[in-house]
Amino acid sequence: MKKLIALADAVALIPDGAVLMVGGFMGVGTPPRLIDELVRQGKRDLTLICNDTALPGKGVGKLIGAKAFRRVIASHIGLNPETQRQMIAGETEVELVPQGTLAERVRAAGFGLGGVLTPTGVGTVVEEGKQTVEVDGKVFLLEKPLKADFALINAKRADYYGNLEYALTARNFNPLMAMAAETVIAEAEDIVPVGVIPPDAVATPNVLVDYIVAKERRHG
Amino acid sequence: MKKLIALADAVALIPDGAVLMVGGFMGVGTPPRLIDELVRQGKRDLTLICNDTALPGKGVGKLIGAKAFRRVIASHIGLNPETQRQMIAGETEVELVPQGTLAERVRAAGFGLGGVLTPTGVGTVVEEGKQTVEVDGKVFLLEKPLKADFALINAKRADYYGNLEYALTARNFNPLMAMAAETVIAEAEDIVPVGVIPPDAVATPNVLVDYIVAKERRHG
Amino acid sequence: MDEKTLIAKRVALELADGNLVNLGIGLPTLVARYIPAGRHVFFQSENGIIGMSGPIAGAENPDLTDAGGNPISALPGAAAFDSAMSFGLIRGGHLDITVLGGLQVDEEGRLANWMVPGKMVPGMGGAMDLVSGAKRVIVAMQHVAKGESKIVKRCTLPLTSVRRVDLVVTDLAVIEPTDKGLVLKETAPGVTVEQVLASTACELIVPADVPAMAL
Amino acid sequence: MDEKTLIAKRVALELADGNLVNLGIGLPTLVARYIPAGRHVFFQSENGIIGMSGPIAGAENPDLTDAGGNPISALPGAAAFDSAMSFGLIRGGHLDITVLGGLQVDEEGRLANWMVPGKMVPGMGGAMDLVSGAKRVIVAMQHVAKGESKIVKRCTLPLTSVRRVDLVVTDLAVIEPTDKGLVLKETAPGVTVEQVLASTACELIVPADVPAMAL
Repeated sequence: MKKLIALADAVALIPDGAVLMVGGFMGVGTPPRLIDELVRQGKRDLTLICNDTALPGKGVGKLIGAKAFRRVIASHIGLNPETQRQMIAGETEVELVPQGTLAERVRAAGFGLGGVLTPTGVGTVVEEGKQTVEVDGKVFLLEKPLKADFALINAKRADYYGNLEYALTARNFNPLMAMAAETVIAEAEDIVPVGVIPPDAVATPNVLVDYIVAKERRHG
Repeated sequence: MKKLIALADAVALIPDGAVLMVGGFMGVGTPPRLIDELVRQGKRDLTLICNDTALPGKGVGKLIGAKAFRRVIASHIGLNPETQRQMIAGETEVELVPQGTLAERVRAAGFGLGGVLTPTGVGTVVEEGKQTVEVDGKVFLLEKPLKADFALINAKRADYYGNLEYALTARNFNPLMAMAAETVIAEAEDIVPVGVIPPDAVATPNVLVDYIVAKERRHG
Repeated sequence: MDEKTLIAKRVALELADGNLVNLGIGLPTLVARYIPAGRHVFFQSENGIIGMSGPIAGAENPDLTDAGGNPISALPGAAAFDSAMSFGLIRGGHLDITVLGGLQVDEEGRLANWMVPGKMVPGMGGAMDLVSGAKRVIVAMQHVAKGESKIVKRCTLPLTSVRRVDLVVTDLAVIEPTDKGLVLKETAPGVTVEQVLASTACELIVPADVPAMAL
Repeated sequence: MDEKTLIAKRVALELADGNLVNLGIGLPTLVARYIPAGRHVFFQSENGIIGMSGPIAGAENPDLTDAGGNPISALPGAAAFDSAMSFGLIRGGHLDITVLGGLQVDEEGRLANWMVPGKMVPGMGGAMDLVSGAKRVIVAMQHVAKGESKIVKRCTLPLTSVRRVDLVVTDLAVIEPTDKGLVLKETAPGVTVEQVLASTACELIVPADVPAMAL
């Protein structure tokens, strides 16, 4: 198991045009070094699946500013005027998804379910073009699973196997996305020996994680 | 918030004929005192929703032995010959559900979803009488949500608000069931002051728990 | 007392002991300041916590924020969880009350609060799930904006949900949507029934006795 | 070497470094004993853990058990989770290999292993999810039981899944179900192709070269 990878090498795995899930909620719980390196390597035509587009200069907002995305799937873009500008100018395609539906669609992909039957959005513009399913007289939208080529995950702690532990509201979409992508790259504040994270604190088991971004060497 | 309740009073809330979810897997993670008290109070005609019926004399196996159930919904009854005998004799109605489907059906009820779209069981006897839904050319069974009148939950630790923490494989169905019942009664190995369980270790937030069974007074 | 304080104080009276409550951004967040003494209310932030409280200066934690990304603190007994669980609590009917701002509420009690076509489109965030799933939905908003009533015969803006909201609290009145229509339950201090009717763009059912808000 | 050991040893060779593996009860549990040196395999127990290992005498923990309720231990790096997550790992295609016992496998590679109508009905437990969801399904079973071949033209017992299994390892042979039919890949030491064919109740595709199992 050779999961530790240098930051630049990890990001080099991601080709232009890839579909990315990025954990985080208004930038909180978004892997900061992976984002900066994506900007540095000048990735283009990516699809972003993320709760929101944060603020300009924060979290995935940096990638919005760098015009890295062809398409964005998110529940909220209201605090990033640049996303709205790109959407209105037709530079970036934006699909808005109710937040609870977004979470379940990502989960459905990761958990091998055919879709999500939710009451959210029934009778609203969100219903347009979607199949509805009646269960015991009640109507639900069938929302399809969302998967990605890569998930970029932010953890509080990782061990060398790749077990991940999250902290407080930085958890958000991270454990769901770590189930729903072909390749999972995790960045952690701290990397600890195997066995340090108690089994009950592991929210993402190591078998889901393909790469852990190595810490930078500190000089001086 | 007066959540602490005496064992006998907690069980007295449960009428004959009620639908019960009971956490646990082969008796591990099943609340022992609640089970013993249900037997002592001689409950009848209950419906059980549980992963399995454990072994005779263990976990919900004690209630099987006491003939407390009119109906059992479980994934496995193979290690309790008495359940099988009651089923074959027509004394107890048994619905067998694939284990992953059972987990998702309970979760769907607790999470406000209309059902579960699963590939499990397609083309087998499990499909009989069920709606199928095609999503992007693939067929899934629509499995309906499962809810209960009461959930009997076993936790490692509870605080006085009702926050619950679980341990290792005693977790299993407990956090799912705590979402899916009208009334949630929890039994914990230890009851600790509010604030002792760290926020990230709380798997069942207090707002889901209606009653915590008080500890017995020790004499001598 | 300014209009926002009035609305927040009136909404706060609806929060019962032990309730799980989610407050939307803007005006609804003010509600937390006016919880009646002796009531213990649990506030959820949909980014993944129950038991949030205001930030503690000097003890901000980058991993502990509200849905706007601003620092908060966690009270003893707080619980943190992922986004699926957060919305399971909301959609599954475990959230006792959501308080949300509104752009329009119509005669059927339906809320529009997430977009104005042709203008900036922020996205619905959690609003659609909150309105579809909470046990009680309370709309907290100004009664009139830019000379136009926000209580209308039929929403012209896109709906947030087809679910009927449970209570509308404005700077002029408390209105309860029912299957018979919108019922005027209370007026703001110093506001007459006639003033409310004149500021409302659809019919209101007016009971014989309409008390003033008891704040 | 007895038949069960033979089967377990051969199956063990299929487990690659880093794999997540779920072993069914009975014969499949023996596989864990024969993992080739240098391969680190992660074992899942569907009651909610990855990283299980055998029990440590005197250190049994009532909250740490396998799917049969028997004591186990947790290796460093283990992870515990609830039943929805456990089956999310299985159904979502994150489980590299499941090894299951079998009652019948048919020409289309379909497995029946959960009930015998008219006899005791144990329930399917996790078997249907495991066969539907695992990346690779390996069936480990005796080739013949009570004089009847367990490899048949069409399963007469209720199917566990319509999904074609990936490999069948018996005391006589290794068989790979393909879209053309069942291919005989290997024979057990000392067993001839003819003996395998005579013990099989349906056609097998026999390549020119059928090596003996390299154990």
